[in-house]
Amino acid sequence: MTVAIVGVGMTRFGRHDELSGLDLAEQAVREALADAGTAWSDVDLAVGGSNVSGKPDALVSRLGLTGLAFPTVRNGCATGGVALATAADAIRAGRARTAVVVGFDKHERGAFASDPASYGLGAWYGETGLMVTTQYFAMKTRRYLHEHGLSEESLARVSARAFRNGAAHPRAWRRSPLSVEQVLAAAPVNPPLTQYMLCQPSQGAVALVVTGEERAADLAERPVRLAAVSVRTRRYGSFEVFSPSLDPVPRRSPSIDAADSAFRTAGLSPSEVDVAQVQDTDSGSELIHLAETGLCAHGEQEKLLADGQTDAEGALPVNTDGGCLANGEPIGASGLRQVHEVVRQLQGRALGRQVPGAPRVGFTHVYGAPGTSSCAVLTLEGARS
Amino acid sequence: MTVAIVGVGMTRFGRHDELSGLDLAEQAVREALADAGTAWSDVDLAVGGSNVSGKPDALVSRLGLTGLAFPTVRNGCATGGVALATAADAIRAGRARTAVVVGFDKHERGAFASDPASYGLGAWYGETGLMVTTQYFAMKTRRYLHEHGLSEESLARVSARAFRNGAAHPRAWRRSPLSVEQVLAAAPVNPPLTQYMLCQPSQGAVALVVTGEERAADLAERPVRLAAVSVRTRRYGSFEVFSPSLDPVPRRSPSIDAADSAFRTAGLSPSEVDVAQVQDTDSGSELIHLAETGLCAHGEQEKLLADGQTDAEGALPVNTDGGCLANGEPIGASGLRQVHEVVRQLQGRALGRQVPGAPRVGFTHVYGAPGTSSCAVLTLEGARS
Amino acid sequence: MTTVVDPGLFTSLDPPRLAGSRCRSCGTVTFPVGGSCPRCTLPGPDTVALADAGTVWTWTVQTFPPKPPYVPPAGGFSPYAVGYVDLGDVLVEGHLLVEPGHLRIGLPVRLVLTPVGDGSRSTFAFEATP
Amino acid sequence: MTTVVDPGLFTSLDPPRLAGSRCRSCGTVTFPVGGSCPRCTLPGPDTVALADAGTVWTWTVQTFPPKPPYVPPAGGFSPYAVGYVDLGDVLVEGHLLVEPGHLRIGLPVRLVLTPVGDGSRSTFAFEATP
Ligand SMILES: [Zn+2]
Ligand SMILES: [Zn+2]
Repeated sequence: MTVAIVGVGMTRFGRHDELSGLDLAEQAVREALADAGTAWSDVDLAVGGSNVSGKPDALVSRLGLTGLAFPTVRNGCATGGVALATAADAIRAGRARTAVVVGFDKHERGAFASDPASYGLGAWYGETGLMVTTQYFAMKTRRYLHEHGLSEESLARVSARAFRNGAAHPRAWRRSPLSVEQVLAAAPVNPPLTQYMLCQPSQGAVALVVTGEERAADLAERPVRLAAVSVRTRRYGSFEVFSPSLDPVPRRSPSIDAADSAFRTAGLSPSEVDVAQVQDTDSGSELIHLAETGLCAHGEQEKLLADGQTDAEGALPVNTDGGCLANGEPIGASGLRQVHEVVRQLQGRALGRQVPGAPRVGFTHVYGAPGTSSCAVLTLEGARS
Repeated sequence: MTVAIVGVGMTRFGRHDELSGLDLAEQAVREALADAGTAWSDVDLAVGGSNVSGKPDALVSRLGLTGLAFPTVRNGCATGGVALATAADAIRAGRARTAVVVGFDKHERGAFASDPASYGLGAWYGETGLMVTTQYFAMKTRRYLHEHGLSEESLARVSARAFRNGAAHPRAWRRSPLSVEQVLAAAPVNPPLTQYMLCQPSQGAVALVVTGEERAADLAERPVRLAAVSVRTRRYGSFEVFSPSLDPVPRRSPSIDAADSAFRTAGLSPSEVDVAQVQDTDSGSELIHLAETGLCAHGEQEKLLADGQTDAEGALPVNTDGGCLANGEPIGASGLRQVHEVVRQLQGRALGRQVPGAPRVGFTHVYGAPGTSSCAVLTLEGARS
Repeated sequence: MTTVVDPGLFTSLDPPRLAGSRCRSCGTVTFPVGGSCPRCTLPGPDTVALADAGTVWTWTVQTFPPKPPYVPPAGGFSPYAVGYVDLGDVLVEGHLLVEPGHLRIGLPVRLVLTPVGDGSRSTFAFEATP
Repeated sequence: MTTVVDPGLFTSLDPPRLAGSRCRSCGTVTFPVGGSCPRCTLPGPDTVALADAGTVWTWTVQTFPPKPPYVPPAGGFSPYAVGYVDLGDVLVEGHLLVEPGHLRIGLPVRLVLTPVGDGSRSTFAFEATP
């Protein structure tokens, strides 16, 4: 059975000093239900994801004690994709007809702290200052630039486009555009990554209403088909965060496998994508993920960015809502924010920059530690394929 | 597509000072794979659950970086049931062929501590000493005994049978039988519940190998069919833990809904169950759950227990491996321990007391905070139905 | 002046009355005050003063010190009774200032304030109606 | 006598050599010593001394103090360089005792010990080969 997204809801991203994570989640779910023109009492499954902001199933106290099933998933940055896949499976398996997927988080300021033991590492790794996510992004980025002849200007162009898109998006956190020069001149947090090339922990919630296709036409004017959602963990050789050692020739990122699986399942190729959201926890990650998911060739990013092809009006619009760079990362919400943006783009009702020309094929990609990626292909009903 | 369990693995429950939660999980998965006669490389989905002992997907570093999807679920005491349902859905939806389900936890000594905010409660609730799980069990039990005319001896009989079964089970934590008199005379932790009527946090891991039915015959001599697995949250009026107030007539436990849904889906009635595992975080909970799941009538428990009908040789064998009372509760593992026991009972290879007469229909029930229950009906292939 | 653990729990302190929510649609009463009705989800319930007397609906005794965030009395932990009290419209959970030997389902009780933690703040409790 | 953050990281301390695992089946080398091969999952790899010199494979500078469990130096945090060093069979992550201006991919480096935290213990690091 084909599964479709028939309603979306999203809070503003950024800081919400007066609201709890559950407050944000409730707000997103209510908006998604209203968007689908349905009620919580009509929902028979909810899947929730939050890394640090409480138990998603506590939402039943606010939304209605209807007795529905409410599994919680927890897969770091890949939580949104895993939640969507879990709901889609339950619909396909006949265990649910109408599902809500909700992701939220309310992180405090500053970099994420990590516990070595929960990654199976010795205490020495944390004590000596190696257990820092942004170090990993920086080292992976530097090597990638070196191997594929990309410049630090490309990193800055990713950020500048993200902030440009964020400035146009009413729910984004960072609403001020920044020039390539400003990005390059900012504090070098973990060189080659400057302050504006790294996303910050933030706060927000996103919800989707998902149904089987036979109900979808009742609930949405233009339901968006979930043509595929794939989740993959790393294979040997992947260059992952918190790795005291690596294979001499790192390769085989889970993003490659998840994207390949999603495109195969959907029967579409990366070249058919009209709008893409790829994980941009940092500018280097976006560059890497564009190629790993097949949206461009390794090394091609330099020209794509310099030519503005990843802008909303370009040939390959990327992170049209500003991505993690402009929205920050509430871990449980980021993956679903991507889906929210793609659904609205395909329906022609983007809140920020609308991709022109009636886009029909969308793509989302998240990647999280330790080595999990989730990719989805979304199509407008009646899409070419 | 029907889903079957083709392999089971389980560590000893209790204290494992030298092993981490991930060590325990690895051990359980390896045993389950060996039991199914298959290899990790043949598994294309794993679903993990652990409340406090790290990220289940970190297991890929130990078992093999094969790239499989590895969602993590987290639903308190209902984690095992939710994990099993998630894996079964993925198989039915065609997203996986062979799945491993693994639950584990390594809790430290003493009662569980809870954070009011994560339950949407004010700080006052914790500060003033109302946020104690065992208080809830005791108050719910006292009211239930009062309403249905049950004695405190019945509570003690539940414990005595649990410890009797635990004594016979080589992987149980509590291996010494206790008399009804000893249970009643023990320290009154939260009266009417004494020390031996309450389970303790403990440590352990369980894993299952699950496949679609067409593969099942290749992997197991006697595959056990997952005839149904249902998850339900509370409806209004349920008497739940951490409730500052209740409806004047509490009713509608999620256990009632989850069991009803599971039996309907399986096309079987509670009277057809040959062996049942029901959540016994305390003796009172077992009494309540026996009736809520439909296995007996409210008030009938007194006679069932006095007559030994819930023993392995009785008409309604219950918690044949000693349940939570004799195994303690590693939250992520308990629900799957029940499935492990039922699978082995139906296959005629129980590690402890074997139910005589070739049992063919098994039932499992977990219940966790805040108000989630998961029930499963398991049948031996070729079962009457 | 009485300092309580959470002023939002009360409509008044002298005499103490608990603040609950009553749904404008289905009449469901809950404690403490909430933003919506748990039965029908209607937002914006009325805040009402709950009855200040009722009967014990169930009870237990907390014999061991809870883990934090519980704050034990300055003089150290001693066992205390808790229970749900039937106030007619709603059952409310709280401390019971009743000798364990006298505790029984159906016992008439009334609302009082009682010091908790280091003694500088009070919470609500129920004592046997004289 | 040198006290190191984790003796299990080394096969010897004077001169320092890192202890890795080499799979008996596929030859994959990993650091630190592990119970099984991450490539083929075979348990019981051999413990081997890794090469004590190599070249910088990638690098960055940690300009802000990490959150705990990081232990800053007694004198307070100052930025430090980290990177992966290509030791032939394996890339190993560690501190780079190289002036940031001299850091580059391909720079030859060798293994040394360097004090960390309050200075009472050492960890491994790489310095430019003279
Ligand atoms: Zn109402
Ligand atoms: Zn190997």
